[in-house]
Amino acid sequence: MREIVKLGVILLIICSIAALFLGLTYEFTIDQILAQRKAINEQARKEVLPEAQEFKPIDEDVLNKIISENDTIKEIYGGYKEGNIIGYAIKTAPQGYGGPVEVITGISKDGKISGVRIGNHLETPGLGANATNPSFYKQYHNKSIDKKLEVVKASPGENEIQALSGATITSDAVTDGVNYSIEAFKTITGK
Amino acid sequence: MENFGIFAILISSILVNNFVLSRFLGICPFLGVSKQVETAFGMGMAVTFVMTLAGVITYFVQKFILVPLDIVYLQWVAFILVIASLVQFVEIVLQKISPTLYQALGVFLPLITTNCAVLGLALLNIQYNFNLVQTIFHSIGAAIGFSLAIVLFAGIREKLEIADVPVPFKGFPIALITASLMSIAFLGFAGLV
Amino acid sequence: MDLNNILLASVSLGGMGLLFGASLAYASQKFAVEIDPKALAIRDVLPGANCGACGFPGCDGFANAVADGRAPANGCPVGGAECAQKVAEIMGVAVEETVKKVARVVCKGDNQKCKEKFEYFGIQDCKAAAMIGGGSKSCSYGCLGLGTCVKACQFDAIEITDGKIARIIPEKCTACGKCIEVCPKQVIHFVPFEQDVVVDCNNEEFGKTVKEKCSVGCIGCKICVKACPFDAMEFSNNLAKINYEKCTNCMLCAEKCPTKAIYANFEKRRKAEIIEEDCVGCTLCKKACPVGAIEGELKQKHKVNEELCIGCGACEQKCPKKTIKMK
Amino acid sequence: MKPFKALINGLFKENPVFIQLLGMCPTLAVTNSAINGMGMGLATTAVLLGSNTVIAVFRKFIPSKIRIPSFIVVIASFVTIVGLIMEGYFPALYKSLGLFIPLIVVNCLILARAEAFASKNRVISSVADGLGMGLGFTWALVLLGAVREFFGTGNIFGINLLGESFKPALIMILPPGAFLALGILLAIYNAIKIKKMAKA
Repeated sequence: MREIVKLGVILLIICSIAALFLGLTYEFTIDQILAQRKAINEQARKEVLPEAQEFKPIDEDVLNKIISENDTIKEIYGGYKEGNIIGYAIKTAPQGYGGPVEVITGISKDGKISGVRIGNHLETPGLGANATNPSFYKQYHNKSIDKKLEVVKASPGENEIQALSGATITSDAVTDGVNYSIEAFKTITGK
Repeated sequence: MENFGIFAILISSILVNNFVLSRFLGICPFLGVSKQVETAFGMGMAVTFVMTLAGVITYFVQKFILVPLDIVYLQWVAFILVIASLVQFVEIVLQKISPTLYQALGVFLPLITTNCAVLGLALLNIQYNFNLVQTIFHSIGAAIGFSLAIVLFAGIREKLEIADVPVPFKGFPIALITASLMSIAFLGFAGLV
Repeated sequence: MDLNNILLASVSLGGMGLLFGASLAYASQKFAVEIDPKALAIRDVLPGANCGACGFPGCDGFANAVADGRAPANGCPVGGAECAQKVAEIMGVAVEETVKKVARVVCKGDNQKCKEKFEYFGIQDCKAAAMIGGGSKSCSYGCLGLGTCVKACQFDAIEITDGKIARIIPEKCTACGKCIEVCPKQVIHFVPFEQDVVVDCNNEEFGKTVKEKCSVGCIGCKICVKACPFDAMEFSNNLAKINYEKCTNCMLCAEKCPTKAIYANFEKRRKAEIIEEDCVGCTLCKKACPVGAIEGELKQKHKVNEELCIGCGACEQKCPKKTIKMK
Repeated sequence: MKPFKALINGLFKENPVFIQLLGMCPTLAVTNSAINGMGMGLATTAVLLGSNTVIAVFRKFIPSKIRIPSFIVVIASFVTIVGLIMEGYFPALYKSLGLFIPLIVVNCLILARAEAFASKNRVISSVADGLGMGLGFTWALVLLGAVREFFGTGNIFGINLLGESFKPALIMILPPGAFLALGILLAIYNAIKIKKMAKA
């Protein structure tokens, strides 16, 4: 019986000391970590909607209504400059080749795509992962939101995107993401 | 992954992202224990037994201890404590209940504690925030994937013993190259699910 | 820095630690399997070569077997006498003395003495060579000298002489029997360590056929069988074989053998010596001596003729006064 | 074992990756670029140093029955500390190493060193051994990372060496490339060793 207690207590001591140390480090680093996480999200939104100074999420029920229609939509933030809204940053997660691909689309009030960024993804390095190169996502800039965007193999026209070589599934996924954002944008602004 | 059905989870964990050949989890026992097919099979069974148990227990630890008490940063320590104690517990019980099975698996059990696949599985279950049923099937699938890879690999390595391999390649180098060929084969499953 | 979060953490993890530590200790007690302490003690004493010569799967298998009484204390040939002694002490059982054995290649037909049937350029391995018409040697019973036994021997006690014949170094041999298993010709047999007279031939053919093949082969003439005063020489299918219990290393057979097939280490031949004071002249030793090497009359001191004496020890056993010493 | 000897031992003679083949999971998974390799190597070294020290200090008090759980708790807490710091101050590296930071806990190398060395030797030599093994692990990972990155994308540490003409072999960044690269590196390592043995 004594053996059981002895071993139990030793392990208790070791674990609680370990937990104490972890707690302390956690306290020191937690605010830094939260700031980092916020910064990453914030930074993506800033890139897609450059003019906006600060972002506020749109009200709950509108967001839930949109998500209920299309569950690839994840977040929608309104971009404000000197108090009034100048556009929206919409995060979607369409299904790519290796898994969900986070696509953040910025659409300005005057109905133009102000920027597109790719967030976390599991695409194959060297193929799908090339979607994160500016040469690909810059194509969406200043495209109008009147017509749906199409993916073409070569010589893209007005509303067409040049597909990534060897990664058509990823290119389609990103384009779907942008199209969903456009629809969401239209439902919010009632265009 | 979280809205996958059971069948999809099984296929994905056995074939598509096989724990050994594409996620690189559990390579140490994969290289160390795969000299003969029976030992590899023994290792596979031991790992299946422990992984399934570990998957379920860590699910409950996460759900009822870590999250409610908001100490999620203790996740890694708690999980590995569970796994290490579980393995040692299984070893003691097995030694008493069936010495023959212990004789066959016994030597692999301590190896499993340091097996990245078990902790990797527990963490992936949380990352994909599976519910209980999905967790169980993901654990079983991952373990079967591991066993499948290690048994196939052992079969090939037995043939390798009698092939005349250039001297510097003897032993692990040729084994690694074989593993890379197998990994290419498993790449073929990518995008299946 | 809310302290209670940290306290909560250490309490919960500590609790889990306590739970697991206690359950592990409880399990190890409840499910304790008594490993026989004797088996562990025996295991440390064994040489640990896991060679399997004792017939059990490695030293652990043998140690457990001895602990359960399924195996004799001296079952480990590699460990030899002193290991058997230690094991016996652990088991608290008396160990009967075993004669130390060593393996020996019973063949003298190297490439000068034994003709070759053909030039062999195949794989340098006796098993492979033996498959091709029984090997390159004309005598199909002889040692091919390609070193399979050398590779099999863990204690590197076997070497290939320049006459392309395997030779086992008695001092290094631990009688584990691995070479005997691998030799395709079964030309390696166990021989007591002290034995100085061995029939170094494995050929079971007769007379002329042996002569054509090998100049030092046993032609089955049975001269040695007749010559042996202690009838220690057994004879079966044209091949003489010494019965090592009866043999007294008198080396008579080696002298008589026409083809010198019997190896005898003549320097080590013993000589009888009668200590003058105690001899009462009872002439028992003179009658017992097979070669009549003892002179002396009744009631006089007897003397041993050194040249004739073959060191067989027969007189030493017969002498009532125990005054004869072998030197 | 004298501390300095333990240090050199870890770096070359008993290099954890090339000789002992320990810590294979992170070695293969994370070395698709030299920077990742270095990041993982240094993180592992930090944890190795910490755990070897603590285990060497407390080796007398830990009963052998619960030896493995207590070692693992110590290692896991060091890994968590490193993980928290890394997530806070090196987010880019943290994202690229991803799942493999917690897997330092079950990295066979650390538990092996803890069990084989730290629980039997004094603190100073344990620290030296931890440092030696850690640095040995790091340079092996950086080498493997560089090789894979070079063939896979044509650049090392992100600097493009071969310009546009070079069509990179994508396979080298994918899982099969990892096995292949390590297999060939091991073969080269063996060949050098054999040549050195033949000369000596």
